[in-house]
Amino acid sequence: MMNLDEIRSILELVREHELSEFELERDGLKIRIRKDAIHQPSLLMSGVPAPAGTATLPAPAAAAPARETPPSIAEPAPEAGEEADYDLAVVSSPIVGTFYRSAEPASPPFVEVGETVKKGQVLCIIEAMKLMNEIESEYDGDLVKIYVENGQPVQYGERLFALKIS
Amino acid sequence: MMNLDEIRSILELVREHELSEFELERDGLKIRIRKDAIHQPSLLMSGVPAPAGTATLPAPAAAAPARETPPSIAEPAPEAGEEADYDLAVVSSPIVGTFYRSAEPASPPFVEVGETVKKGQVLCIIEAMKLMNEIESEYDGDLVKIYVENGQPVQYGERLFALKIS
Amino acid sequence: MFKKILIANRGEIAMRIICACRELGIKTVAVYSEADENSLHVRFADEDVCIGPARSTESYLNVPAVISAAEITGADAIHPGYGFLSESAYLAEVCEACHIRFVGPDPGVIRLMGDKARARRAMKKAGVPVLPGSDGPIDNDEKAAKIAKDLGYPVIVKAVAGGGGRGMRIVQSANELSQALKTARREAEAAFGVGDVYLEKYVESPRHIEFQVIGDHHGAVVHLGERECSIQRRHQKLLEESPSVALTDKVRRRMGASVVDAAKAVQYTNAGTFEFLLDQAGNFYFLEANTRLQVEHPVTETVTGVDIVKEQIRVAAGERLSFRQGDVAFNGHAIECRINAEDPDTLVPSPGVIHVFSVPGGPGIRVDTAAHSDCTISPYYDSMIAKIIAHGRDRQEAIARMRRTLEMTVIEGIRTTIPLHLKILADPDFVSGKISTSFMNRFAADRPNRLAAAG
Amino acid sequence: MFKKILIANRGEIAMRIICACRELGIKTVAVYSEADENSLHVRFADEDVCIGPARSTESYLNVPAVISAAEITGADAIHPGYGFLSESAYLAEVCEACHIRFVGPDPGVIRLMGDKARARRAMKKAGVPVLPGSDGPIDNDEKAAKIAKDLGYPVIVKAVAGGGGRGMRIVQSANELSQALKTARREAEAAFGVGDVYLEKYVESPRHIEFQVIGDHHGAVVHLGERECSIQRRHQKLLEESPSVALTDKVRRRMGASVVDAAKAVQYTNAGTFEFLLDQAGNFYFLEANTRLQVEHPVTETVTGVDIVKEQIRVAAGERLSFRQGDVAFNGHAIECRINAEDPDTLVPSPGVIHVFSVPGGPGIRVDTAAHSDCTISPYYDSMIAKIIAHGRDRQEAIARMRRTLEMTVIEGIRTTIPLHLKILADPDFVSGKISTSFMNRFAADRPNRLAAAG
Repeated sequence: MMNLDEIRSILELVREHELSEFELERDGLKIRIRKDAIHQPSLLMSGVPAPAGTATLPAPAAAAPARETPPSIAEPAPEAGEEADYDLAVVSSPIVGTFYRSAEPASPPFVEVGETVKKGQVLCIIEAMKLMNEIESEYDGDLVKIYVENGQPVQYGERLFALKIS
Repeated sequence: MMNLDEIRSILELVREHELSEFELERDGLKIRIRKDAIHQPSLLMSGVPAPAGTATLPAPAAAAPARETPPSIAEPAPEAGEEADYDLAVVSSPIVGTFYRSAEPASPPFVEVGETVKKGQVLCIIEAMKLMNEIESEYDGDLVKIYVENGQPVQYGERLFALKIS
Repeated sequence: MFKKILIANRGEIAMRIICACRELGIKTVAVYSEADENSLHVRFADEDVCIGPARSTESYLNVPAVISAAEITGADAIHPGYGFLSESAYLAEVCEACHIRFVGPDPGVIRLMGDKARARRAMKKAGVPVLPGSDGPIDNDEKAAKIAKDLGYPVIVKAVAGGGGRGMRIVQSANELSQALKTARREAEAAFGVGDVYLEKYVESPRHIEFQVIGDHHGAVVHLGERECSIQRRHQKLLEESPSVALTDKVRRRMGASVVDAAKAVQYTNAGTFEFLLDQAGNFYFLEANTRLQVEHPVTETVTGVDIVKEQIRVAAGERLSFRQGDVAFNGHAIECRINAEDPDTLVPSPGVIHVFSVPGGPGIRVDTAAHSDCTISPYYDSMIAKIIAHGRDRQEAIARMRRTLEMTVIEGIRTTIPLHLKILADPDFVSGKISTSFMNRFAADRPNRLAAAG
Repeated sequence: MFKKILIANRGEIAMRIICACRELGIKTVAVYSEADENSLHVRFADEDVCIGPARSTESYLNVPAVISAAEITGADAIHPGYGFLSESAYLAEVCEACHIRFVGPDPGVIRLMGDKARARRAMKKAGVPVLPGSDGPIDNDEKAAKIAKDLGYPVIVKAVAGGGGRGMRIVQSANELSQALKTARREAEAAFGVGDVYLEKYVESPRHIEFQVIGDHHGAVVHLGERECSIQRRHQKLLEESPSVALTDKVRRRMGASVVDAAKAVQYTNAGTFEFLLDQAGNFYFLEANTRLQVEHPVTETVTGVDIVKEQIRVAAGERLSFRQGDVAFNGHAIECRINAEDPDTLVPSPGVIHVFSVPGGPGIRVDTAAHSDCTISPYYDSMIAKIIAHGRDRQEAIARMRRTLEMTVIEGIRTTIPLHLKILADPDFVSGKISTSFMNRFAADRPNRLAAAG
């Protein structure tokens, strides 16, 4: 596994050599760095919402950094300001639909932040075409974050939960 | 398995060889490097003649390396395989027209390669709109090259003579 | 009128539908696979929903994902474009059940026309000439031999569920028949999951002529003239034009009226195309009907001035057609070239990054594309990256405009079919209008060892 | 027909002329300044000649260089485009002397129309209504005061050699007159080298309407209808359309016939434009004639289907016009937006490198440009980088198409006037056709402190 120091060294090299792209893949690891050092970041490539349109759904680039390896569990990039000295897993939505934290409006949520969940435990429901799809955890761990509000629409690959893997 | 030193060595090679892209894949490993150091040469930018058209005049990019500082005397870049340990000056055409090496068809040329010329001496005539324009040398020196054949059309800034400045 | 349309497609046709919606003041929802995250249709739709991974069976062909995307965004209609789910009676039915309007004909009509044998019978009943052939699937070789003999060789074996040349075999004589039936059934089974095949009279070097129709939900059906699509390679259209030089005004009116009658007979609504073979004696035979927008719709839009996509949306919303047959006038000549990301010689797809994309415009040139400089042509989908449509006062002017446009088009980073199009446009037979579906054979014949050499 | 045409211009209009020549099978010669070495017109011409440094007086305006370039390449005609030498009677004369055909009217006609006062007199004589005014330059203030009084204030002082708003002053009352004459003379002297000015009745909030004509060397002159160019800023046209909502068919026919008569009276050949003011009472007054191709010719091409540039070349070669007045039909509505490399608010030119250039096409959209991704917009020349022309069945459709095209156009690296165009297209008065040459004032008035704040 690559550690932060190694990443830092690679970033130094990228800067030093004025690279615009760097990609390294080896078993279980993939790193991809892209810099638009010279070119101004192009609107055509960056997926920035069009000035004329207004996205009611979160922009995919911003909302789903774990998009590269959906549909289920992926290693998230450590976020700025967050400690990342433990292994995190992100549960992403395998389908398009509406996210529900409980089986029925009146019922309590399947899970809450801080709870320990077991592999196979139902985390939420995604409703698609009137069907209720139960989304199960693929890991044992502690639930550290819920990204989506109850009743909110989710896209394919959108992240739902973060788990600290035990 | 690749370590940082190996990556560093590869990056050195990329720099040394002025590569814009480098990709290496072998079992379990993939590395990809991309540099946009300047712009990648694009046909739209490079002035390569259009495939459909045929230029009867020499392509300006190829024919006139001294184009940057016309209209008269410029220092040429040393050409591959040429010694350049003395000062060269290139006389370029200040106007569009037809190049003549002598005042009349029957007369001898104004100058020949190997001759020493004086500042103000007439080197050739450029005919434009039926007018004969005498082109004078701005330097004292030895004529080392005549780029254009007698009777050939010349563009603005096209190089005519090279002088070894005395 | 609709407030929000979900576009269940990608690429240039998704852009085309966004254009139509913007002109009508309708909001749009783009759906996309992970491979298309940076596509223009995602950028320019008002909303966007990722519906699955790159593989189209899990994204663009995924009916539950498309319907869910429509539901979570509150879209009140779905435009399927062409390809993908555009001729899915199932999607049309689910839309009905979910109270989402499907921009296309009713599911029953899609199903009818999707079954080649039933479509043939329906057209025959409506008085449209069809190719002589077996009136339905053929299940035994003896019966096949008798029918083939009655039709007279050559005959063609075709898959009932067919398209794109698969499950199709030309049979020159009786002793080839049994083998051909076997192969065609196997191909059809593999390609469409249904092995049924039928027999038809085979027409040598015919022209492919198709009529564009559009109908509303108030019983009006209008035709927008024909398109000639004889320039095909492996049953894929390369270049289309309108009008066809093979049709006189009189024949156009007669054929058009016959198509309109047939469309009315099956209660056709929305846009559709009726394809015909025109044999060398001038006889027309119905081939099949496509219950969707066609790739080549721009040539018809160009000569008629009718915006077919906007009209589709209007009639789907229940509006009456904005024009009558008498209002349709044909103005000049239009040619479309499909620019594919393919090696023009080996025909091998050429996906990759387009570094430079510059298509000159000028008079009479329309460009439909979702490509641009620094875009990526994905290997997952159709290789068509742009459609260039040239309009001229006459065919000669349209050809000249297409030629100079292709000559001045710069697409770098991938290979395209532009050199092949330039060969076609320079061909004396093409220029004089002497074309048929065998036209492209000459370019293959020029290189007899092409595949061998490449292999 | 010509074998080779030299194009004495650059940018989109050089590309436009290359398109026309390629369609006609004529070889082309591009001339270029050192600043334009990598331009598309150089790339796509068959030959190219560098004629001087970046400054246009030493290159594109350099008659000896242009003529020499034609001679060394053996070009048999010169197309001047618009701007630069396009209205140079001198170039036309030198061409005549050198037996090179000038694609434009005869030098005498260019000279006549270039002198505003003489042009006015010629038009008046031919029965075309002109604005009441002094019948020639005014040399003393007393005479001016008398004429102004007769005309009734407001009046306008104009440079005889004028254009582009220079040497022009509106005078609201008698006590301002003397000062206005002085200023206008000084401006005219500085701008054109000739200080002569004349007086005209000033029309408040008129429409700018112009008629396109084309004549051959066999006495035929045909008009191609009008263009409305009222959307101007500092006397520079921003957006043009055809037809004008202010003209009925009857008025169009009457005006067109009157323009054709006047053009015949001065033995006009090749393409030309007769500009008029239309006052609020519906009266037309001749303003001036432009003896060249106009920037905005595409809107006329779009609604008539006539390729004006090819027609120019044909008649210059001595051919007869390929159509008669009765053949000219007007089809739908066209709008052109000039996309300039300028800050849309401060109006300051914005040269530089365009990193991304992507103009979506789709139905009804024509793009004339020499720009592309990674091209450089030079500070030396005109700031117009592209013309987008939208065609629709009616004005509403043309506006909707222009809007969605501009909304989806991506030009990065420089600033453009697209946001300003979008404001115009969204303006209720513009949409309802209530426009005049004062229309753009509202956008300046919206920002009273704009320049102060920017300064």
